[in-house]
Amino acid sequence: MVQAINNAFDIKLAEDKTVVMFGEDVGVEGGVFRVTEGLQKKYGVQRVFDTPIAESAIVGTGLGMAMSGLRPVVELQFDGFTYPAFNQIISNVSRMHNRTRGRFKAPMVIRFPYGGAINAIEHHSESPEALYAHIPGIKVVVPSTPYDAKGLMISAIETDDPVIFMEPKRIYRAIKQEVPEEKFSIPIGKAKVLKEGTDVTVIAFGALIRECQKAIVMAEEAGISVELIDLRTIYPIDRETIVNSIKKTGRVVIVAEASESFSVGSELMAIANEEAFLSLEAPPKRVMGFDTIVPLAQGEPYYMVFPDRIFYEIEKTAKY
Amino acid sequence: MVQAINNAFDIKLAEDKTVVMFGEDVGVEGGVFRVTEGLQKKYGVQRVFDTPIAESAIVGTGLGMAMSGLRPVVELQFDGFTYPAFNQIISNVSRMHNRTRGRFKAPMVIRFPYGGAINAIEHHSESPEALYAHIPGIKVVVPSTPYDAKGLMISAIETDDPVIFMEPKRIYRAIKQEVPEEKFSIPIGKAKVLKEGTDVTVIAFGALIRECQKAIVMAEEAGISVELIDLRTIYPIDRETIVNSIKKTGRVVIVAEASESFSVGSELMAIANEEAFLSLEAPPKRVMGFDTIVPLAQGEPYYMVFPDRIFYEIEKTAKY
Amino acid sequence: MIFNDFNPLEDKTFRIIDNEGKVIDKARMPELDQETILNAYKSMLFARTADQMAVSYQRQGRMYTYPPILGQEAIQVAAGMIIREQDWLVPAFREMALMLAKGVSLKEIFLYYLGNEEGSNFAKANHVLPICVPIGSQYLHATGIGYSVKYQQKDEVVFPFIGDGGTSEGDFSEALNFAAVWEAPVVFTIQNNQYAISVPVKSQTRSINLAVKAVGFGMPGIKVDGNDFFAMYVAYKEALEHARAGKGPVLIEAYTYRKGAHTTSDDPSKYRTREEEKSWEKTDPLARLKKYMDSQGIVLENEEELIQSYKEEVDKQFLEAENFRPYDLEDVFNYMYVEMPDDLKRQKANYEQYLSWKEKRK
Amino acid sequence: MIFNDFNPLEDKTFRIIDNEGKVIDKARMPELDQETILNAYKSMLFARTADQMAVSYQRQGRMYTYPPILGQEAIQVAAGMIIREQDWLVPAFREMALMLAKGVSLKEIFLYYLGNEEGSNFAKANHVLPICVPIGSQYLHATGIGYSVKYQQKDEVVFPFIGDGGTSEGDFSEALNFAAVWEAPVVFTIQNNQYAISVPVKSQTRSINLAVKAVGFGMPGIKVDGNDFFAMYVAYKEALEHARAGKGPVLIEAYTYRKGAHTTSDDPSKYRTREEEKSWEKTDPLARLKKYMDSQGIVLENEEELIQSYKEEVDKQFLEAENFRPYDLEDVFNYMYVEMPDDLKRQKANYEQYLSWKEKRK
Ligand SMILES: Cc1ncc(C[n+]2csc(CCOP(=O)(O)OP(=O)(O)O)c2C)c(N)n1
Ligand SMILES: Cc1ncc(C[n+]2csc(CCOP(=O)(O)OP(=O)(O)O)c2C)c(N)n1
Ligand SMILES: [Mg+2]
Ligand SMILES: [Mg+2]
Repeated sequence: MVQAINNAFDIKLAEDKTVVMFGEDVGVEGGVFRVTEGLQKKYGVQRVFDTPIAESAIVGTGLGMAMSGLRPVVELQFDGFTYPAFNQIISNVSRMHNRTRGRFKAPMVIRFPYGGAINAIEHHSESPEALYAHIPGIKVVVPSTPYDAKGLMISAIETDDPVIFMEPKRIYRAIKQEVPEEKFSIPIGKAKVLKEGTDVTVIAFGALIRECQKAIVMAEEAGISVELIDLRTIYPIDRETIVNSIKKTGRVVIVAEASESFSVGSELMAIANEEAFLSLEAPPKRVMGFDTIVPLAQGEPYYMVFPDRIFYEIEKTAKY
Repeated sequence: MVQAINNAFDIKLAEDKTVVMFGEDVGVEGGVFRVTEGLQKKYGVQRVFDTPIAESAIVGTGLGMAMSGLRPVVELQFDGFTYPAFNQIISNVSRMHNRTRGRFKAPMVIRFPYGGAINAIEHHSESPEALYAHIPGIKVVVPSTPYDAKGLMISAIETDDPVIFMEPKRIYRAIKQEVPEEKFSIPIGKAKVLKEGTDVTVIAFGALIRECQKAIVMAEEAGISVELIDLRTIYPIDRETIVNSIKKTGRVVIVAEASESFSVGSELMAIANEEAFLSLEAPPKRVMGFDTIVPLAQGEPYYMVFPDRIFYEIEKTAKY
Repeated sequence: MIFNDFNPLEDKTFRIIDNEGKVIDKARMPELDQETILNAYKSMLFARTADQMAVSYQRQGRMYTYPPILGQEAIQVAAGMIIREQDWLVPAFREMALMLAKGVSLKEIFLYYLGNEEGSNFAKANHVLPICVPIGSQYLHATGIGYSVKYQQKDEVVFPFIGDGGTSEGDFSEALNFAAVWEAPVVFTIQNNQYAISVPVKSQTRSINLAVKAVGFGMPGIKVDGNDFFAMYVAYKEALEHARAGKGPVLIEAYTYRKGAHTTSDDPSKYRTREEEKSWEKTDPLARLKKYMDSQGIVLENEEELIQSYKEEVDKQFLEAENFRPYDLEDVFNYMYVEMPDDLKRQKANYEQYLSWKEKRK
Repeated sequence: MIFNDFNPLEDKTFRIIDNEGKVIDKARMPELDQETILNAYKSMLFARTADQMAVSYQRQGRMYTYPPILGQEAIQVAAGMIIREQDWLVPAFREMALMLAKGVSLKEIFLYYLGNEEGSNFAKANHVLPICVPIGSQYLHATGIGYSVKYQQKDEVVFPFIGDGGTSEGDFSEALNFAAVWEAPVVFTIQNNQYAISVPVKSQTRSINLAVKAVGFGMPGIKVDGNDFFAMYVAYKEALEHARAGKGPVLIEAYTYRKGAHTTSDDPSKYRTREEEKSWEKTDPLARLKKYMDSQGIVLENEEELIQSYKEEVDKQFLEAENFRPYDLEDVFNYMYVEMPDDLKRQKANYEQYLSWKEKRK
């Protein structure tokens, strides 16, 4: 996935001089995960560069650039370090277009690696998608494969709205997939049915798609037919795809890594109720993180959502 | 309510020397809403004081104080100006106890006026409760009456966990109520059934309780018996009270002012499903703000939730 | 370069005329012809008239709130004469006179305080950001624009504004730091009007002045008498040249006094004395410039009539704002995204259903 | 007062011994007896031994990550000699030697990097905060503690640490500002080790040095040779006295070099040259102190054996950390709140049900 995102950047930097890219260690170093590797060499220090350590400034100056003719793609080094920029995102980036009735646009991408299960120290394992999805005026995108990452990143850079782009760090290098070299894009705001099925709908995104796929193998062995939906975009959420599937299966299991309360899981359950109440044959179920801080490495095995636990909940829901 | 909160402060400042109170304009001025009026005069500039304009510092230094023997009660001037402190709240305040396995506690209250319908300019009308409720390690409290405000504030100051205390600014002076002068407290984490009923459960909190009460008058006139629950605490949420009511009525309408997606409304719908699925006779319904910025004064009448609209949804839910 | 001559570390203040309008720094007095000076005074007078009327509209209950600029006119009119069409104005929220100079209409400003976002949709102003309420955050936007125009090799300079209180926000420091590292063409102004709502600047910081904050970021800083039109004019002129010459950002502390209330909902008598207010009276920027004009025989003819015509103009614009087309449901939804997502369409449609139910019930 | 004598505006650096261990500022050389100096050296040696072993544990795959302090020992050992039991240490994340001095055990430090929160639950250290990963945020906690101890009239001083990169965060500036306004007893240290991961300090700021940032907040600042044990010792000694005397905060820039990698997952050869690394070799704090000791006839006997005994001690502590009781489900839930709320009890119970299902399936 690192490669695919890097390739998306390469394409956009090459074809559009207004694209610039910056953040902590993204230039010389090429990013702590090497996502921007080689780009400064190729496109120069004016277009791909390191900044001082100040996330509010990275996002705030990015907004200024976006309002004056550029398309900044800014990196925040980790999920846990996006919060110093929270004020700029919620108070400025997300509103500029609305506040000025469209006179100014804010075409910028705010990207960061997110999620746990990499044995990291504190503040390096967070899944803040619900916080960002609750903010009107931004789009929140999470890819689950290298192919999707490239196509969605190209769309994100080309969208005239600001986009939060969350990269599932634990599968940065885990999935090998052939990704076409040429430019292509995947629309923001559309979910994807990864697998059709009839008994239970499983909805997930990002790194947990893989875990779900493993759980689904177990479920199918147990005779349960599962439909798997990859959200791809958290907001604007693709109600149609979600609801069609739930109407078909009548049962839904939502899988994500963040704390479950006030989360994307909650919202999906709300949608299931609003749009498919009469089709529901079992209570929608979320399989998510606890309402705790993500523990350090030794505690992660409890907190993280593994295939076992997903299967356990799929089975319970199917049998309900 | 301003009076009642001021009175709670007066009591705590008098009986506990470790209580200190600060923020922008809280000292000399007594707060832009006069909530801390007279307290600096009475307790001195060491205990009630003005700070420079820096919300991250107000919360961050507050945490330092809380870790070293004090019980700071800090004011952030408005809902929309809590975000510069977001990083301190989510990365530091909420975690210190867990990170140090209880070696340090963070007994502090972060209070601010929230909500709209006061014809304010931008950033003065927000309802960020979902953002804070999603953060593990803090408690989120919202009173709906002067009496509750006093009792909950006393609890908030006495609790050893950090508390976000949201004050419904539009009813700061709207409700006249006799509040006992002496000290009393109301437990955090418990909802209150304000009115019993059999057909529909309405769940709300803060300023919208009043709007719900007006809607309920309309509903009862239309022959619908409504049970009204005031959440009082958003997190930890009182599942028991909520669920008992939904089990009884089978129908639930959730009323709040924030954008509906990924909100407290979503969570309540999730809870209804998890705990009362078989009792549900109609889809749980949320009556909330749109997924837009709160508009300026001229647009507020569309955005804000008024009794009319609440009644409309109660009726639809009752008839479902 | 005045930036070298007035070292903020020694707490020097750049000043050209004294409170009596007498030139005390002849060498630096700008060469301005009489008409230009007269026009500057007229702009200050217009701004003051509009400002006072805004306060009274609010008192009449015809406007929700308003932050007066009373006493800060010289800074803004001087800046307005230097800032070019292509330059960027990044205001805080107390820059009414400067916004007018940049082509924002009074009608738009009023519309904003009448509670309509169209008041930030400036029809004729080029490169003017909307006011920014979250204090300090605008400084970062300015630095970003500075990077942007430099990258695009445009001859544009960025002029962000902030108050004395705003210098305490982390964003203030981050913006100066980034601008210095990027050598961005940004002229930062602090309008030090001595108060942040009720909090005096001495409770805001222990630095000897605010200009000195530039030192920590390796950029020039200068403290200027903000009620001295000529000093402000020269400061901005040199700052613009500095930035255009590719020498990076500068910081200007414009030392002034907020003669009015913080906003129309504030009562300064709670936190400052009449004596203090009076002691600042003699520094009033209009009075000082007028005294200078008097001494030079620059005559403003028919001042009463002029003010009367200003009042009529202001009132005309206010009425236009008051009679702006009614706010529509569309206006809540239309601008959240460049294209409205389905979720918003659904919410809007649901609301319309409710509206038609309500209509029927009547 | 050294704070008056070494003006950061003139980019002066306070230094007592040169790279050859020769005393170049006799007047300011502290009076320390031989044993004290010997012990200081031993502490540095122990820290270096532990640091290098930590890196190798990580390489062996026995620890998840670790940020080496190699090259920064003098600062921390000197500070550790001044900071009293009742004083507060507010670390960033590269203060291992100083944490040891304050009573944190190596076992605890290792336990943290072995992925267990118990590693922040220091059993014997008084007034030591856990390491703080969100850069800059800890500076505010220190200022708050400063207010707190002053308010409570306690004889306690607060010692927060940050890196050169951290000075760019808004929290850094806000913390200095509040501390100055409150005249809080806080001794701020910047360990300027020239790099923030891959970014050199010259890309971090344009200020002539980092100590000068104090000026913008009206507090004393000083740049000290961080690899000169004696200079650091004197700087901390005077800073402590300054703070205890109620004179408010000070800022110390400890000028040093991160000889190792940023953390064990970093490769410095991507962003700096061997030449640069070599040029700093001659400033090594241990080597310098050793040369001084040699010149004074202060002899460290049986150095090899000593290091061997240190290694054994370190290994013993590491094994204790490795053999710490297994992490339990309780450990995830128990400390979120002072009392566990029902929601967490429910989630825990549900998880236990799942675990028993899993058990049965086996
Ligand atoms: C981030 C933030 N915090 C608090 C406020 C509330 N507030 C509005 S104006 C003001 C004082 C501003 O003082 P100053 O910067 O000196 O500007 P002035 O009003 O004097 O022009 C405050 C605290 C705000 N708008 N934004
Ligand atoms: C708020 C925040 N942003 C980013 C990071 C990621 N990060 C960890 S260490 C580091 C560099 C720190 O450099 P410096 O302050 O000089 O300290 P040093 O590592 O050199 O001791 C960065 C960017 C972080 N920990 N916190
Ligand atoms: Mg001011
Ligand atoms: Mg460093």
